[in-house]
This record gives sequence, C-alpha cells and structure tokens, in this order.
Amino acid sequence: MKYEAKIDGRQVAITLEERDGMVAAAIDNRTYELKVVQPEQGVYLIFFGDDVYEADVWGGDRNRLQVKLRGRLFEVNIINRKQRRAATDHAAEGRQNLISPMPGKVVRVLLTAGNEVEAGQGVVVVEAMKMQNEIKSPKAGRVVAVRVNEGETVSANQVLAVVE
Amino acid sequence: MKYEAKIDGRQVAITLEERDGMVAAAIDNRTYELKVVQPEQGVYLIFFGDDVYEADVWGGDRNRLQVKLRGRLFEVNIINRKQRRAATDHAAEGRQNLISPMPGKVVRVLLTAGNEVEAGQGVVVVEAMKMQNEIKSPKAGRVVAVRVNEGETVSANQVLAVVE
Amino acid sequence: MFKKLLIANRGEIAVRIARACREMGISPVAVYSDIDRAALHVRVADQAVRIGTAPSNESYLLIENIISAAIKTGAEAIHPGYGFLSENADFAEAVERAGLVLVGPPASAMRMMGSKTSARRAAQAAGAPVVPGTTSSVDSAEQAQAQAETIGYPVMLKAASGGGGKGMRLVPSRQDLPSALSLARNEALSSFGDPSVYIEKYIDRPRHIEIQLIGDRDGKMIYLGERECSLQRRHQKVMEECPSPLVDEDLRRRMGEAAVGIARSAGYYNAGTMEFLVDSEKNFYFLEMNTRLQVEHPVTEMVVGRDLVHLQIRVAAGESLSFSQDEVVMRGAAIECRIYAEDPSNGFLPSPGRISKLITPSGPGVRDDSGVYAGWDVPVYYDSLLAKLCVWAETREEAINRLARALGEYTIEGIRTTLPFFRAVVASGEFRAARLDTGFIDRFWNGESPVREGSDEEVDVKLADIAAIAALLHARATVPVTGAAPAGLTPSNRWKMHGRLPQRRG
Amino acid sequence: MFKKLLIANRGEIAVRIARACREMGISPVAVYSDIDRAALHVRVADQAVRIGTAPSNESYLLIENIISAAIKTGAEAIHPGYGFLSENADFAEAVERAGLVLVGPPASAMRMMGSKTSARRAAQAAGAPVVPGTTSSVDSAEQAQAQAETIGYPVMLKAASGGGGKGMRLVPSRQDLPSALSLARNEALSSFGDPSVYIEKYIDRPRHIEIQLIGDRDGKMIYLGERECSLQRRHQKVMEECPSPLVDEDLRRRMGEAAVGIARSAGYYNAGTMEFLVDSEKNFYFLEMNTRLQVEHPVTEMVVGRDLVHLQIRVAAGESLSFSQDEVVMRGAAIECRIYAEDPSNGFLPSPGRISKLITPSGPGVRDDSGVYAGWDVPVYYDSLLAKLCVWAETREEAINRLARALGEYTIEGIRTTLPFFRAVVASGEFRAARLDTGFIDRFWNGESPVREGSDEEVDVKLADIAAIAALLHARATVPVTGAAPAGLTPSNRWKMHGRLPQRRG
Repeated sequence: MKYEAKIDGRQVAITLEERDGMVAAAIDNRTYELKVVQPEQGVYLIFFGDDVYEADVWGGDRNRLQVKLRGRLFEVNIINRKQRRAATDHAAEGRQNLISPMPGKVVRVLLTAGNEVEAGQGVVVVEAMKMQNEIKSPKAGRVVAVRVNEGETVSANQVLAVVE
Repeated sequence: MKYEAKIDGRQVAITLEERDGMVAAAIDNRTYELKVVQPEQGVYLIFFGDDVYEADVWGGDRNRLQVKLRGRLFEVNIINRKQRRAATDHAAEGRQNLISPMPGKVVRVLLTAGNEVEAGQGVVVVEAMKMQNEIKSPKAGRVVAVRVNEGETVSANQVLAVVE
Repeated sequence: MFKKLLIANRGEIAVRIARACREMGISPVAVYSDIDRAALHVRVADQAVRIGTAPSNESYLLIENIISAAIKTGAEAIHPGYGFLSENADFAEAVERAGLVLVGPPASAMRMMGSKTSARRAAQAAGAPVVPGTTSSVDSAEQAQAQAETIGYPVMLKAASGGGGKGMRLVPSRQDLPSALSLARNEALSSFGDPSVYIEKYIDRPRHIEIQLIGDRDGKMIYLGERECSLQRRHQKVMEECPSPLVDEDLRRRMGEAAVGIARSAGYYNAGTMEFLVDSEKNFYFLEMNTRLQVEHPVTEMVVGRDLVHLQIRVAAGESLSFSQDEVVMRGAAIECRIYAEDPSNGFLPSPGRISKLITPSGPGVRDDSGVYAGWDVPVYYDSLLAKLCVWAETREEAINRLARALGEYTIEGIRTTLPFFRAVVASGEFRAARLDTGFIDRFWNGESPVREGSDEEVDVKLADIAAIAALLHARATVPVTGAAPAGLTPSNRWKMHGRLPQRRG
Repeated sequence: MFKKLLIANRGEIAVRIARACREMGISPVAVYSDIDRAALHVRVADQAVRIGTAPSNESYLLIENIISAAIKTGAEAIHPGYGFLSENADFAEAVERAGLVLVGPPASAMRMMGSKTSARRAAQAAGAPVVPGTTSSVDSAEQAQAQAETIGYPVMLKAASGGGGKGMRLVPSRQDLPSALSLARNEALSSFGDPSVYIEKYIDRPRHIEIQLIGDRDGKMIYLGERECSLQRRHQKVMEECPSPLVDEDLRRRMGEAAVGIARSAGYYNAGTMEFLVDSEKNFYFLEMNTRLQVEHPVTEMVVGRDLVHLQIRVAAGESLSFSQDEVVMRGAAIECRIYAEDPSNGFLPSPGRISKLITPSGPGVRDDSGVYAGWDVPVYYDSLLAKLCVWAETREEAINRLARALGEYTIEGIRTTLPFFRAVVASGEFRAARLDTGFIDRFWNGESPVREGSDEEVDVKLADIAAIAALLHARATVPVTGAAPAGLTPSNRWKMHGRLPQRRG
C-alpha cells in the first residue's frame, strides 16, 4: 500500500507491505526490511538488521500521531486524499477563526468587532491552569466578531473570535 | 443481594445494595454506607464517612480474588450455591490427584505406582524458574499412578500422579 | 509526634507529604474539591474530606473549610505544602486559634517575610544587600511609571504576596507599563487574593540562587546549601540544581550566613528559603523569602541527605534539630525537571486532559515525585505541574547524563508535557557548560523547538523513517484507512505480534 | 571509553547495565532467546541479537553465540551481569581471545576465586580465617559421609561453581546426606554446568556479611563497606542492607583489609565481593568470593554514593580509580528487597505468567531496578527475580519505615510475588531490632503467612470487610453471578464511577 505522511512537517511517500511476517517499507528511496513485535498496546518493537527500535505511538487522530523513539518525540500525520484537499483549502486567505487551544475561562476580551488587528496581537485572554494566555490573531486585518464574553468558560477548539 | 464470601479463609455473609449512588453493605452484623469511585480499571476508591480506602482487585476467577488494601493483601472468594456443593465434595476422602502448581519440567520421579507414600513425602520433582520443587503427597497412602516421565514439560494444574 | 496530619494541598506535593506521613507513622488526611475526588492525593490518604467545588477559591483557599476538616477528623497538625494557603498569615493564625499546629513558620514571621515589600525592609535592616526597587506596592500606572523612572528601565513587576512567577512581568519600557501592570495585578489577585504589585530593577542575565533554611523553635537555624534556579520561563522556575555550579565554599558560607541572619531577625522557624539574585561578578542581592517548602526541595534532600518534610514535621511537633551546621555535608549533584502539562511545541500553552499512559523512569539516582496516574484527567483549574523528575549523581556532568537517560525513559501520553523541552535542554552545550541565567530559555527555545546546535542528519532521517513506519502500523491497526487493507499486521507464526494486555473479563 | 557494549544477560540486571551505558554515552547491545524477544532488556537496547531458544543452556549460556553477537555488532566489551556466564573463566578467556574486553576480573583470578574450593585455599594462604570444611569436591555419598563425620553434623553442601543458593543444601544428619547430595549435584549441574559439590561446617545462626571491592588494573584495590545479607531463604538472599547493623568501624576495617588482601593475592581487578560468615562473637570466616557484580550492589551504591556499574566499565576500559580508600564515606542506611515471582502463601512456589498490572513506588529515597513491565509474560525458564526495591534513609529505622511505605505502594498483579512476605518482614519486631541471621525467615514465616506478633483485631475486621466489599463490587462488575443482578454499580450522577481508561480505538 502507498501512503503519504508528514514527519515533523516534512512530507514523504511511504510504501508498506507485509509478507511472511516481515514488514517491507520504502520511504522516498530508502528501503527497510523489518520484523515487528508489539509488547504493549501502542508500542512497536522494530527489528531492523541488528538494530532494535522501540516506538511508542499515541494520538487517536491519525492526523497528529505522536511517536516516541529513542527518547525523541516525532509528530507524524498520515495523509489521505480528502485531507490533501482540505490542506489546500486551509492555506486559503479570507476569514479565519480564532480558536481556543485549550479549555479555560475568558478573563478579558481585548478587542471588539470592528477593531483593526495586527498579526500576533492579543484578542482574548483565556485563563487555564492558573496561567493567563493571550490568544493572538493569526493575521493582520479586522475583527469581524467576538464570540465569547468575559467570565465565560470555553472548551478546547471553541471559536473565540473571527478575523478577516 | 445476598452473597457468601470467604476472606482469608474466614466465611461471612454479605448483603450489598446500591441506592442513590451509595453502596449499602452489611457483613455479619456490621453495616457500611459507602460512596465508591473507580479511578482505574479494578481500583475501587471507597469513602466510608471521612475514611477513604483504595482497594485494588485482581484475579479473573471470582473464587480467588486478590484485594490490595492499605498495603495488605486479602484473598476473597465469592461463593455461590454450586461451589458450596463442590466444596463439600472436595473434603471427601479417597483418591487424590497430585497437581503441579506451576508450569515446569519434571526432573525426577521419586516414587512409582504401587509405592507406599507418607503425607508430605515428595513424589515428583518439577523444575521451574531454576528451582527444583518437590511436589509432595497431600496424604499418606499408596501411589496409584504416575502420569509423567522425567524430562517431560508440564503445565500448571497438570496431574502428576494419583495417590489413595 | 502527631498521630494525624491534614494536608491542605493537592497534586504532587500532597502525595509527597502523605509519603512522609506514612514513613513517620502519621495518618495522612486529604482534602479535595469535587473534581479531585479520584485524584492521587486522595487515593494515598487514610481519610479525605470534601472542601468545595473545583475553583481553588471555592475549595483549597477556604480557610474555614480546611480547619473544620482538620477538627472533624481529629488531625493535630496541618501541612500547607506550597502555593494555596502556604504563605497566608491569616491562615497560620486561624490554625493556631483552632488549637492546631501549622507545619510552617509563625504567623508573625510569615507576615513580615511573606510580603515581598516588608521582607525587603527586613533584609535591609539585617544588613543584607537588596535589589533596588520600591518597598511598597504601586497602585496606579502613573505612580508606577514615576517609580520606574527613578529606578531605570527595564523593571520587573512582582506580586507582593506572590511566588511561582504568577503576577510577575518584565517591563522593557514606559509604554509597556500600563498593560503589564494590569495583567500582573489581575494574576496576583486571582492567584493570591491580593492584587498588590511592586517594582524592582531588572538585573540582566542574573543567576537566581536560593538558600534552604531549617530552624527549630529553640532558635537553632541551619542552612542546607543552595539551589541554582536560573532556568526560568515566564519567570517561573522549570529546572533547578543543587549545588549551583557558580557557588564555591566561600560564597555558600557568605550567602548562608546572610540568609540565617535575615531569618533570625524575623523570628523565623521551620523550613524556609531565602532567594538571591547573583550578578556576573558574584554579588548577591536579597530577592525574597519563601516562607514554606519549595517545589524544588528534593534536589537539596538528595545532596545533603536529609528529608526536609520529615524535618518540618519534627520541628512543628516541637522537636529540636538533631544536627549542627558543621554536620551538613553536600555530596554529588542533583537536578530537578518540573514536568508541566504544557505544550512546548506550541508556546507552552496549557494542556489539561486525560493521561492515557504513564511510564516513570527509575533505576540508580532517579526520583520521581508525581501527583498523577494513568487514567487521571488533569483538571484545568489548577497549576499545570504534573510531576518532578530529580536525579542525583557524583558530579554535575554525570547528573546531566543520568537526567538525559531518565527523560528518555519517561513517557506521558494523552496530553502534551514539557518532557520534549527538557530532553532538548539536557542535550544543549550551553546547559552542559552551565551558562545558566534567567534568559537562557528564551534564547534556547524559539517557541516550538530548540534553536538547533547541529545534529547528525543521517541518523535523524533514519529515526524519522522508523517513526513514520511505526505511526503507519499503528494507524493501520487502529483506524482503517480509505483504500487500505482493513487489517493491521498479519501475525506470522514466528514473528507474531506479542500479546496485547488482555482485557478484564466482563 | 567504549562506544558499544554487549550485555550478556537478561532481566533486571541487563536493564540496569543498559541504563549505565546510556548514562556513559555507550550504545547498549542486547542478546535474547526466542522467548525474550519482547523482554524489557531488548526494549531498552539499541541493538539486539537472537542467540538461541528459551532454555538458558541453548542461549544465554552459549559462549560462541554471545561472542559472535558482539563481533557482528561491533561491540568492544561484554558485561556478563551476574549468573549465567559471569563467573565462567572459559568465557572470560574466550572473550579475550576474540579481542574483546570483559567487564570483570581476569580469567586467572576468576578461576582461582571462582571455584569455592580453590578460593578457600587462597584465603587460607592469605591468612584469612575460613569455615572448617573440605577443600575439594566430594563425589560419592560414602566419601561425603566420611568427610562430614570428621567435620561434625550439621553440614552444608555447596556447589563449587555456584552462587545464589543453587546447589546448596543443609544436611542435619548422616541419613539425609545421600538424597541431599544428589539434589545438590543435579541443581549445580543444571545451573552452572558443573556438578561439583563440597562440604562445609554449618554455623548456627550466622550472619552473612560481605565486603564490596573495586580494583583497577594498576593494582589499586578499595573496599566499599559491607552488606548484611543474613536474611535468606533456601540459602538464597532475599533482603540485604548496607551498612550491617552488626558491623562497627573497627570490624569494617578489619574485614575490608582482609578482603583486599585475599583479592590482591589473586591478582584480582574490577568489582568483586568477599563473603564472610560472622558468628555471635563477631568472629568472621571467609566463605567465598563472587567474582562479579552482585544482585545487591545497589545498597552499597546508595550508601557510598558511587555507581558500581560505571566504575566497572571505567576500570574495564583501562581507567584508574579516581578516589582513595579515605574518600569512601558511608552515609545513611539502605535496604534491598528482591521481588521474586514466588508465592509466599504457598511455600514460595514459582509463579510465572502474565503481569497484568505494575505500579512501582517512587518518591524520596526509593529506587526500583526492574526487568519487567505490565503485559510481560514472566517465563518459566529463568530465575524468578522480577525487580529489586531499594530504599535509602538517614538511619536504619527510617529506612525500614520508608521501605514499609514503598512496599505499600508497590503493586504487581497477575502473578504471585514476594511483596506480601516483605510487608510482613518490615512490620516484624525482630527485623526492626536487627535480630538477623540466616535462620530468621524459617522461624518467621510458617510457609503461608507470618507467625503473628499480635495485631489490632478491630482494624483487621474492618479492613477485611472493606476488602470483601471491593471484591464483590469487582465480581459484580466483571463476572455475572448466578442469581445476582447482571449489572455492576449503577452510576449515579454525583458519585458516578470515575471514567475507566478508555480503550484505544480499533
């Protein structure tokens, strides 16, 4: 099977096949013949020649898998066709939502609808885990709408404001 | 519901009911009103008045559940009617199987069919984890049959010999 | 000795104090908010009392609820840990009024040393050097700007009742002051219930070095060496060492004696920490006193070989210290990493949520003080500290090597943590060379990843490939891919997938 | 220093050596039998070579396979751990012939000190006191009976190439000798490939105390204090301490110097241990030398503050010891518990199988050296040691209290272990009073449970009740009971069952 993936942002093409209990993989022009055992859920012990690599994989979402390997953390996205289209759309200009990256409480709204905003300028302050975090505009432009009020509890990925 | 149980060999009668998210239990004449949360699979955090008890329960077999509580290990058997009958049978006299308590390898057979045997006398030596363990006769009598040969691999609970 | 002790805290420090109680034959009593009902600090206690709802000002900061929990359970003493009520003199007084013992300093000393402004006055009176700044809090932007003008920019804003970087802001110039003051006052109010903020001169690339003190009620006061706390982010410590690579025997003795002098003049007893800034010429300035146990106390414990929480409890119970200053011997080097639920690849944003897997390192010279477990849902309401990883070795270099090994073993899944950040720090040449100052992290970490110092390209590509293959195997096994074979790995006879953890029956 | 090192072992000691390698920047290479393919020691390695099938004489004891694994991977040195080939002089010579370095003593010294009979002769020649017994192996029951007659019953049978209690038998009287000899020779053959057994006088209630040595190739030999190893079962150590409660400065110096003298006369270098029996009058007798790292080395590391595996590797790489005898300072007290997969409630029978859950203790002064993980299937083929729990504290009493705390935290589910046994030992007054001798355990443990010293009846009943309720809740939730409601706990809104660990998707 052929796949595309991003490893820490770098895109690669992967071919992966199993035969006779071996895994044969090719990444760009590099080929690997591997044996794999799974000592625990999510843990892959990969034998490559005399080398052994323990990879611990987590993240239910295949778009953002975390792989711990030799004390390093890699982020891997497995891309399918739909996502490729979405990724193209995402790069488009226009309105953008200001998203809360974590659950928390809105302690201050710094700008209101109609305000000019610069890229990186704080729009809303969300408190979580005793830290006040300025949620910043991803682009320069104008605040179209602010969707939250001070004192309000927000969840992760909730839209706080819209800028264009 | 009413149950019978053995705690470290001591038999008790238990009544256990749930209402309004509370657990009401009575053991012999002692009554308990408890709140229970389950932080992990198999772990029961039991609130009894101001006391809190973390109980870690394991053992798939309800006849031999292990409960770790305040750094102590309890063995609990939940008894149902069938088992009560079986328990009575078990106490009966007559032929008894000599069971290997663990997997291993038979390194020596000490007695053969027809030999007299004393209670506690070794019949078969099973090696496991680099230890040689004499499997001893539970009673005085006669060896009826030896079911294994030297060098043979045995599994846990396999019958090694029969004495009567 | 006490038979029962209430721990007025949560998280790793509550667990650490409960461990000390168990070791001393004292029954530990926990308190908890609704959301902490199944928290680790409740699981390790003998008794546990609900004291309110999740927000800390409705539970862990409620003096009355905590004291009535102690009375109700028959606890004779209260250990406040750090944070929450640990430096609240009103709480200390209330504990005493209730006929209970606070494991901490007397309320009077806490009041004098707990407010940074009066502590500065006390240090000056005791003849110790202090950083130039205001000795009282500033209320308006205008007043602050006037004060800052005389001190000279850049200046620091600091919460008078504060600690842990909360309510603290660096102000580079005049126009930044109003918004910084407002943020700092807000944070101070929310964290400590007191919006007071004062101004201090900002010392460029300072070392942040502190002296650990322990004193008994008979007036014996001993310093237990220093800690290097220069690695900070947002003015919050993230990594601490004992001893400081900068401090020699002479400086240690001078700082230790200054610290003892200040504490004595305040009538202090129990554990406390005197924080100093040290400039590039090894001049030291009194910064503040923490009138409680510090987060980073384990590095001192490992090097001096004494248990600070045991000592705190003994002193609180009226025992005298059984050793003298001469008997304090430092051996080897210890380093602590604070494992926060923050995402270092995304500006250290908080990352609360469910921990799906937890593997803690162990083996020689490794200590993990944790407040979480696999399956625990890290709440959004409290500080993001999950655990503290400490290592000890014969030398600083060996301690760093051991730390790298232990960080490699440490696995937390389900939420983002600062583990990847620490792995990068211990690999950095600047850290190994002990070129530490409070600006280190901002220079070292660009907000997403370390500023690279060069690495082996070929090894990197191979590791990345293996990572991608593992991710693909995982994705295939767990989430069917459009167009891909639905099954995961087909087990062969000889190289079959080793059994997964069996599910419990039922 | 070496770039790559092969670890010719498995289990906890292989993991411990791999950790040292990581800390020293050395790439660790594992070897494994088929059944150990997913063992922890493989998981922590950089490279791993299959060396045969499960039985150790078809894998871990195959000299040729191990040496070719080292050559194939480019390892420069081999660390044998303990057990297996660690005291095999042929192996040591084969390693040398292959142009590799053994992390251990020279083959000549191993040969002289490794056989207990020639070691006894060497010790006698060096003027050290020895236990009366034969200096050569006994082959027939008749010969053995004749020898035992002159020594006087009871006598001990010991494997000449042995260690760890294997091939060792106490013989109370003449008629017990034939069967004991046969069992001992069988075990010796199966464990060490050498059936030789010798006879020694049995000393009643002896203390088993050993001196840790480290020497470099330049002839510097240093003793690193003693270990108390009197707590034994089946002549196998189960719990060790450093320092020994019996040993004072004078006895330590005398034993240390005797140990150094014997080792010097054998041309010994690297780490080794001189074992002594000490009788009730503090007379010590040379017993044997272990020409390798000991299982119980961590207690010495914690008290002297030096890493023995690091030192071993440095010395093997030709480095000189960087410290002198005077710089060896002992601080505090450490205790080790060997967590075996044995069932203490059933005569300590082996208990191999799948570990379903594993929680290791941590916090101040706790070290866990483990070779297993949750989900690992402990094989029947090897020694039953799962992990070593070590604690350190300022005094022996505090170490015992800490050990009790850590044992309480330790959880291993799925198989039976010696944890409940250790919990009983640390609670016993005899152990706390340090009334230790090699007969302690037989007196203390009746084969199923501790010989009770009295306990609080009311607390016991309440705990037992809670345990029964928890078991019932568990059984209801996981296994339907005939006649019972099929469901488990019905979650209410306020006190609902806190979320279980979510299953991975797929």
